[in-house]
Amino acid sequence: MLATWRRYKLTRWLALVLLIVLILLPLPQFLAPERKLVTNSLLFSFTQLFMLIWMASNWNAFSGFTGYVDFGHAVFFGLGAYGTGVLMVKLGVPFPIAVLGGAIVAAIFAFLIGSATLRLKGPYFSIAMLGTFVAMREIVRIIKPITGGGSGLTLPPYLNRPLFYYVTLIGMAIVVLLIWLMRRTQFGASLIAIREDEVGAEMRGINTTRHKITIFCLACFSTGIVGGLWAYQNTFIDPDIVFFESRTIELVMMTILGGLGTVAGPVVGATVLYWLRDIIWANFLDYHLIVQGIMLILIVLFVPEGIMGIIGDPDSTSLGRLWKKHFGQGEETEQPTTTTEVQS
Amino acid sequence: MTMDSNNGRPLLEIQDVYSGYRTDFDILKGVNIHVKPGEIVCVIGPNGAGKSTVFKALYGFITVRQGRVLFDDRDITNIRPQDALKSGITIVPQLRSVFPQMTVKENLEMGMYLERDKKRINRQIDYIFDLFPRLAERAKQKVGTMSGGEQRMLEIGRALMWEPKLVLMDEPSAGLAPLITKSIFRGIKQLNQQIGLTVLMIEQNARQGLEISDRGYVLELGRNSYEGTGQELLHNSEVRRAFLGGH
Amino acid sequence: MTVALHSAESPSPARTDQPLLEGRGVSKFFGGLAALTDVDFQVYRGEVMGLIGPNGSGKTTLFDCLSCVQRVSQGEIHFKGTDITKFKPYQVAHLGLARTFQVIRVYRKLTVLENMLLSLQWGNLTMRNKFRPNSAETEARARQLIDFLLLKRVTDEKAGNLSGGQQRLLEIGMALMPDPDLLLLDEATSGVNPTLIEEIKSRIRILNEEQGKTFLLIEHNVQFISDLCSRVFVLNYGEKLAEGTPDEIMNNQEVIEAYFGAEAGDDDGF
Amino acid sequence: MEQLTQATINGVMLGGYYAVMVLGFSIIWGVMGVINLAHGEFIMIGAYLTWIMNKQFGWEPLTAIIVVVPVMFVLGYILQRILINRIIDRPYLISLLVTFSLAIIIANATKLIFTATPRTVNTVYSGFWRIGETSITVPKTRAIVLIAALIIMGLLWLFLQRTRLGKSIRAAAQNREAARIVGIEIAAVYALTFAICIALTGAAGVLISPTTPIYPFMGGPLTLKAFAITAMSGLGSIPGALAGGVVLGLVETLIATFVPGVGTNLGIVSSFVILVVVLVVRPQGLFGGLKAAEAH
Amino acid sequence: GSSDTEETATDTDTAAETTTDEGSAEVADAPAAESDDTMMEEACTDVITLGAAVSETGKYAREGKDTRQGYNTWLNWVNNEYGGIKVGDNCYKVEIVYYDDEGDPDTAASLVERLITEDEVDYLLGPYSSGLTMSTSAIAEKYGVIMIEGNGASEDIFSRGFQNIFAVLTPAGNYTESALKALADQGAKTVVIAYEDTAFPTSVGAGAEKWAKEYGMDVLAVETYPIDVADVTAIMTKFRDLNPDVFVGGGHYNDALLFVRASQELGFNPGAMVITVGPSNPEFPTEVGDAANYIIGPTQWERTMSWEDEYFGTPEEYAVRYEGEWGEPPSYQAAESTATALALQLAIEAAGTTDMDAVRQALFDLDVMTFYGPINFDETGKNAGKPMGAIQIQDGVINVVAPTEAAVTDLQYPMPAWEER
Ligand SMILES: Nc1ncnc2c1ncn2[C@@H]1O[C@H](COP(=O)(O)OP(=O)(O)OP(=O)(O)O)[C@@H](O)[C@H]1O
Ligand SMILES: Nc1ncnc2c1ncn2[C@@H]1O[C@H](COP(=O)(O)OP(=O)(O)OP(=O)(O)O)[C@@H](O)[C@H]1O
Ligand SMILES: [Mg+2]
Ligand SMILES: [Mg+2]
Repeated sequence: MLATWRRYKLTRWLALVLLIVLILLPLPQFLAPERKLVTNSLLFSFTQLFMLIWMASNWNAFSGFTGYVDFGHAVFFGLGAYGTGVLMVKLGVPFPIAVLGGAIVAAIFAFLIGSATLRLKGPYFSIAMLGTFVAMREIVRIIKPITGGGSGLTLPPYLNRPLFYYVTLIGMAIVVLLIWLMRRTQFGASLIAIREDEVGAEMRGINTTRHKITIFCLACFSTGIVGGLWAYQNTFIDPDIVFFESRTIELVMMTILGGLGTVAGPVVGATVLYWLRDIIWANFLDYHLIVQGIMLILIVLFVPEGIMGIIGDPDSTSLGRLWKKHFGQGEETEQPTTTTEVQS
Repeated sequence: MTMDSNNGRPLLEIQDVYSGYRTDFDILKGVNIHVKPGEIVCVIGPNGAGKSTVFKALYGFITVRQGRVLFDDRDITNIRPQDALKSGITIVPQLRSVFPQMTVKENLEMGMYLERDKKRINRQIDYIFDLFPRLAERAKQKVGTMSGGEQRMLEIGRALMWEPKLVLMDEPSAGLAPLITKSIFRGIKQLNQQIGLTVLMIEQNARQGLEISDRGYVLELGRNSYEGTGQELLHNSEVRRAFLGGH
Repeated sequence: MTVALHSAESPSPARTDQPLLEGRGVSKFFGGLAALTDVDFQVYRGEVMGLIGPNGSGKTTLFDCLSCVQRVSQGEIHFKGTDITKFKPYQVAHLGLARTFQVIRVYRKLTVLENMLLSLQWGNLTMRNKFRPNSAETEARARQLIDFLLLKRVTDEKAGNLSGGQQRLLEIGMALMPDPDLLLLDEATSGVNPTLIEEIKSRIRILNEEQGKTFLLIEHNVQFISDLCSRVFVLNYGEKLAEGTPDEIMNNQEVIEAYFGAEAGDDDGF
Repeated sequence: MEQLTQATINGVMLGGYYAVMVLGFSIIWGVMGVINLAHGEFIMIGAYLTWIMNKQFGWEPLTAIIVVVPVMFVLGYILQRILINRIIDRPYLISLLVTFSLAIIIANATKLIFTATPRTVNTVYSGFWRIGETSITVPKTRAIVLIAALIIMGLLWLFLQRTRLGKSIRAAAQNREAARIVGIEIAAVYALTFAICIALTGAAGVLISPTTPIYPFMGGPLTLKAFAITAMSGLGSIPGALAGGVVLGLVETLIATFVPGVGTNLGIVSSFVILVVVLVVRPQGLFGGLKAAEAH
Repeated sequence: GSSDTEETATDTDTAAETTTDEGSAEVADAPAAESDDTMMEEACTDVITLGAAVSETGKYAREGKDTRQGYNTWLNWVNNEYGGIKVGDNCYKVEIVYYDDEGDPDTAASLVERLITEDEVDYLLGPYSSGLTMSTSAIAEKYGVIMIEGNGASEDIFSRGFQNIFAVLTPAGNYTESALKALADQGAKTVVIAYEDTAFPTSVGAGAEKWAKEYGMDVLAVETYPIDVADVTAIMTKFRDLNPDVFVGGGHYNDALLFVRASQELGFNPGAMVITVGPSNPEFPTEVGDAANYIIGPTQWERTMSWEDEYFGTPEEYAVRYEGEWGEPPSYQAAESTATALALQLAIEAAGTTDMDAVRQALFDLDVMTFYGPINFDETGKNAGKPMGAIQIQDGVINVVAPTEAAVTDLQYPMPAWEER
């Protein structure tokens, strides 16, 4: 018990230090832009990573906690992007307000679609969301006058890398922190209860519908913000680049790799997968997708509880057990024992 | 009560079995149980003692890590479920195990899945319907819509379809109304006397279970701690106090 | 089978004439099958009532209707004077009704302690408190209940890894956790070790007598019913067969035939 | 009127194809609880095998079925043993991810072998029959596909209802534990089910080959369709698959035909809107299935 | 930074592309080792560095390879044969820094940014595909660095008011011009159009509508369909009932196959089928067989065309050179990439300085003939000078049939009905 606690405390300190380093990182940009200690493209890479972590955390906060696997989460990214884009291009709304508007569009849509689809169980919810995603892509294509149809929308180019860096870093940090706090509350715990046994949870007094819709809308709002930010920094959106199936899959993979339903899971998973993919890409070229596929299968099969799972409970994964068998000594995990305290 | 329990070699012998769900942790730590042909043997014990785990290890759902299981003088340690069935053991598990979308009749037919002789299957179904008239009434009902007790009857009936040499019953009376419980216990006894059916059962309804049993075991913390005839256990003050909620 | 009737003598405290829970003409149909037909019954504050009946007589279905898990086909249900016929299950829970399930429903991937913590009564929680971590008192209460149910050694074990009986005990703990006014226990003792059943019995008695909690029990354990209940309600084929003190019920010929079975060997059934 | 008739004919033929293409997916899901996102890739393999037979050896596409079915059966059997077997008892998310990765692997390996260039097969029965003096035509390839699809479905139905293996497949779908208890060798049943379904899926690839380009990434949209139709019509239900396929085919075709300009886009939207609506209104699907009520 | 692959191609580096990983970033900055055969040239001491993020992997891997080989064809020529870019009295050797954009807009954007800020390239060469050009051109614009490209045809790239993006290829809107003109000349009166609803085909479709009207034809119907469409029967059924003279289809190679199959299955017999992507691909007639005959397709460039310049000669001469160098015939993507770099070179030489603004002005002023066709950028950066070619498959052979100045045979019109072939 104590060891566990110490380990978590250490992780917390590490996280804080890392955050401070990340916040200070772009400073050279301002102090001495000509000294290329920190380049725009480095900042840009980080920005992308932060967005991934941010979105994976959103996805995890909903799907990882409630067990409703949203296979169309990219639809909210897309709505955020298009909401922002349309507000800026067609109505000339300034960016900060447009981003909020886009996120609100995403949240409202989440409320509407969630009210209907959140009654579905298991894979059916996933399919319904996937269907929603595909349908939305075509709808955006069809309503040309607003969205520009298949040709997309061109946003005013504003490519301030350090700014996007800070915005995404802080946004991501806030979201992760909020989720961390939430997990410790009754609200967060009841999301888990919904995942484990929804009917039971309902009968034990949890208003499951309200909880599901609340967290769904919050997560989608948050993803909508990311969509808006992405649209602005990419300067161009069209249905196929913002409503991109792989975007959802990517989030799912990252979360699983890190640890589904854990707060740190998406952060760790996104970071690891982001770098891992680059390494695979660089080393396997033509085969990289095949290698990546094989790697993902291995991860899912042998580390289903993710990296956090291994850290937290080595017994839960075959890899963890292997690790423990060969290298483990330290912590004695408390074993269940049968109860026979018959008489005092 | 113990008329034919002393003759012959044991039909089933569990020798010093170790087993569990995780690789590095044993739930069963040396269980020894034997059942002679034609006996009814009842295992009692506190919740979580490992009673059901014994059955799972016997029937090949989890692996035996140490020790042996002998049946009919053959070593059946870590046998596969279908082979256990073929050698004449059937099981009524603690948790529900019916095919909810199939009818009562189809469920019974599945009990004879390994049998190809249609006539024999039908004969056995008639026999089970005689045993449980309630099932005959509901022959065409989807099992998923039946009450808990009705499903329990069906499970027992299905286990008997196969005309096994040994039935493992994990709390057969759980959730059954007294009338049915009585008739099931009486029925078990009857089958035992008529066709020499051998039964190894787990019961929390320990009094009634031990009443009809020839012998009984008490299982605690993954080991058996007491052993004796049903009556002995029923009257052992230690056992009464600890496991029978005795007065 | 006639047993000394404990609770017949023990006074039922605070029994009032306003029923705590009342069903009027409750019927439930599944397609053509009538699981419940026109059942009228009342549970009064402060009593322990038994609900018995043969398998498939509609007991669990009645529980489902009372806790609004299933919508009644006809009839009305009132709880604490409120018409809850159209309520959602969680609303009923907020009103102070807790139940257990015949088919075990615990959060299999959460630990025993977490299971308990999650079962807190939600009606008493403000929105603000929902977003706050659990208080120390809550946890203390949870641990106390876990101790009582002899689950201490598996406090941090995942509920799905418990034995059948342990899961049942956990169910009871989860129902007790929110401190409800009315508890519906559906075969809470099936598969539980007899010694522990005695403990549960005395606990129920304490809760009832000292804290005025009301109980409605589905049981096939006759001893349990007759020891605890002040009144017993008998269902058969979805209809009320009898109602009365345990003594009356156990001597009721109809009930004996339909439920207990005659002492002397009659040969139907098996 | 003629346009309506023509659209209906086209829709029904499309639907017949959808139905046969969805079956393997639907049964695997129903029996093993595995949602096979590599489904479209197996269709693609079937189509490529057909293309090889057609281009290299000059076979008529449909005759390739005698090669494709056994090859795919073996492939399915092996895959089940080494991969799918490990994910059967896992949460469905796991099966989604594993099969999705499998899809990526298959598609990219195909691309390495055959390049991304789309291929087509050539038949002697391209062209159409004209109905009387009208402008209504019945495309020969599609009509033959429809007939073959119906035959395959009929055989499969008989198999599931009449044979022991069929019965054990249904039993395994309902309760694995119980199936093991009554002596069903669950691993063997799963392996055979998977192999049969993959063979069936390969056959769907043969059927589709004359009407569509064959390329490494053709699988994704097909899987999506299969996903949608299965969810709409109920797991493992053959009549359901037929009805669901035809409904979807008709809706897509009718909307595409009668809405000018964006009809084809709208057809796609509407099929997913219908999917969502059907799911929300009737989550068990329109026709029940292996896990829901089974018609006899 | 990310570990994108990187390479430097210089005169010494003509072999198949060497790929190294992150550690090799210095290679880009270090001057390439001079090899002996360059000694006869008077050594140019100055260097102009060009940067390009081009797909090496990902969905555009194939086209990306053609693009690189096209750029490198020019690079080898300019360094080894031409003797460096002549600016006034000076001569400059050229280096190109390549990155792999993986076909991903985010990656492409990041790499272009790196090319500008870290590698400090002088000018940028475009990536492959309209989408990637779209996102990367914004970055070039932000930094005021010229990006000249040959592989992003979508009109939207040029409607953003950017001053730094130039494209040598005929923009999408003009794809069907030559074909429609030729058909109008043959007496075609009515047109139906179907296109995939994504950026590039949309531009093609809008252009087709415009040119059809321009040449006096009636547009009877316009239909769109989504990406990855699997069935176009409904569209073709509608068109069949309209009985048009010309069918125009815009989309991907797959769609071309679908159009041909569907019209064959349904008995849809227009006088001509113009399909944007597909017919000009040599694999198309092989795959489709006889049904491919009479199909018309636009083409940016064919080796049989009759343009000519003083640098690479005729298209045929260019193709021979390319084959010698890379062991495979040039695709039009390769040719337009070579032309892209050539146009930049000519503008620099015309400007007489490497100053960005002067070169930009020179590009706007450029009006030259090349092996790829005329190049003349309008005020948006599009090449307004070059007409699109059109080919027709005749007995399984791809022949250029329009425009007249580039044609090798006559257009066959109308095509016979399917039943009669
Ligand atoms: N969803 C359903 N569909 C159809 N019939 C049902 C359904 N649920 C219950 N039934 C039927 O209603 C009757 C009453 O069932 P219920 O579960 O209430 O019985 P019970 O009294 O709780 O029995 P037990 O003591 O065995 O648990 C049974 O005959 C059962 O078959
Ligand atoms: N699937 C499982 N995984 C891990 N541990 C398990 C599992 N099933 C049971 N256990 C553990 O094994 C021990 C014995 O369980 P078992 O089910 O054999 O008890 P039992 O004696 O049958 O109890 P009961 O009378 O309550 O049914 C328990 O402590 C339980 O926690
Ligand atoms: Mg047990
Ligand atoms: Mg019940």
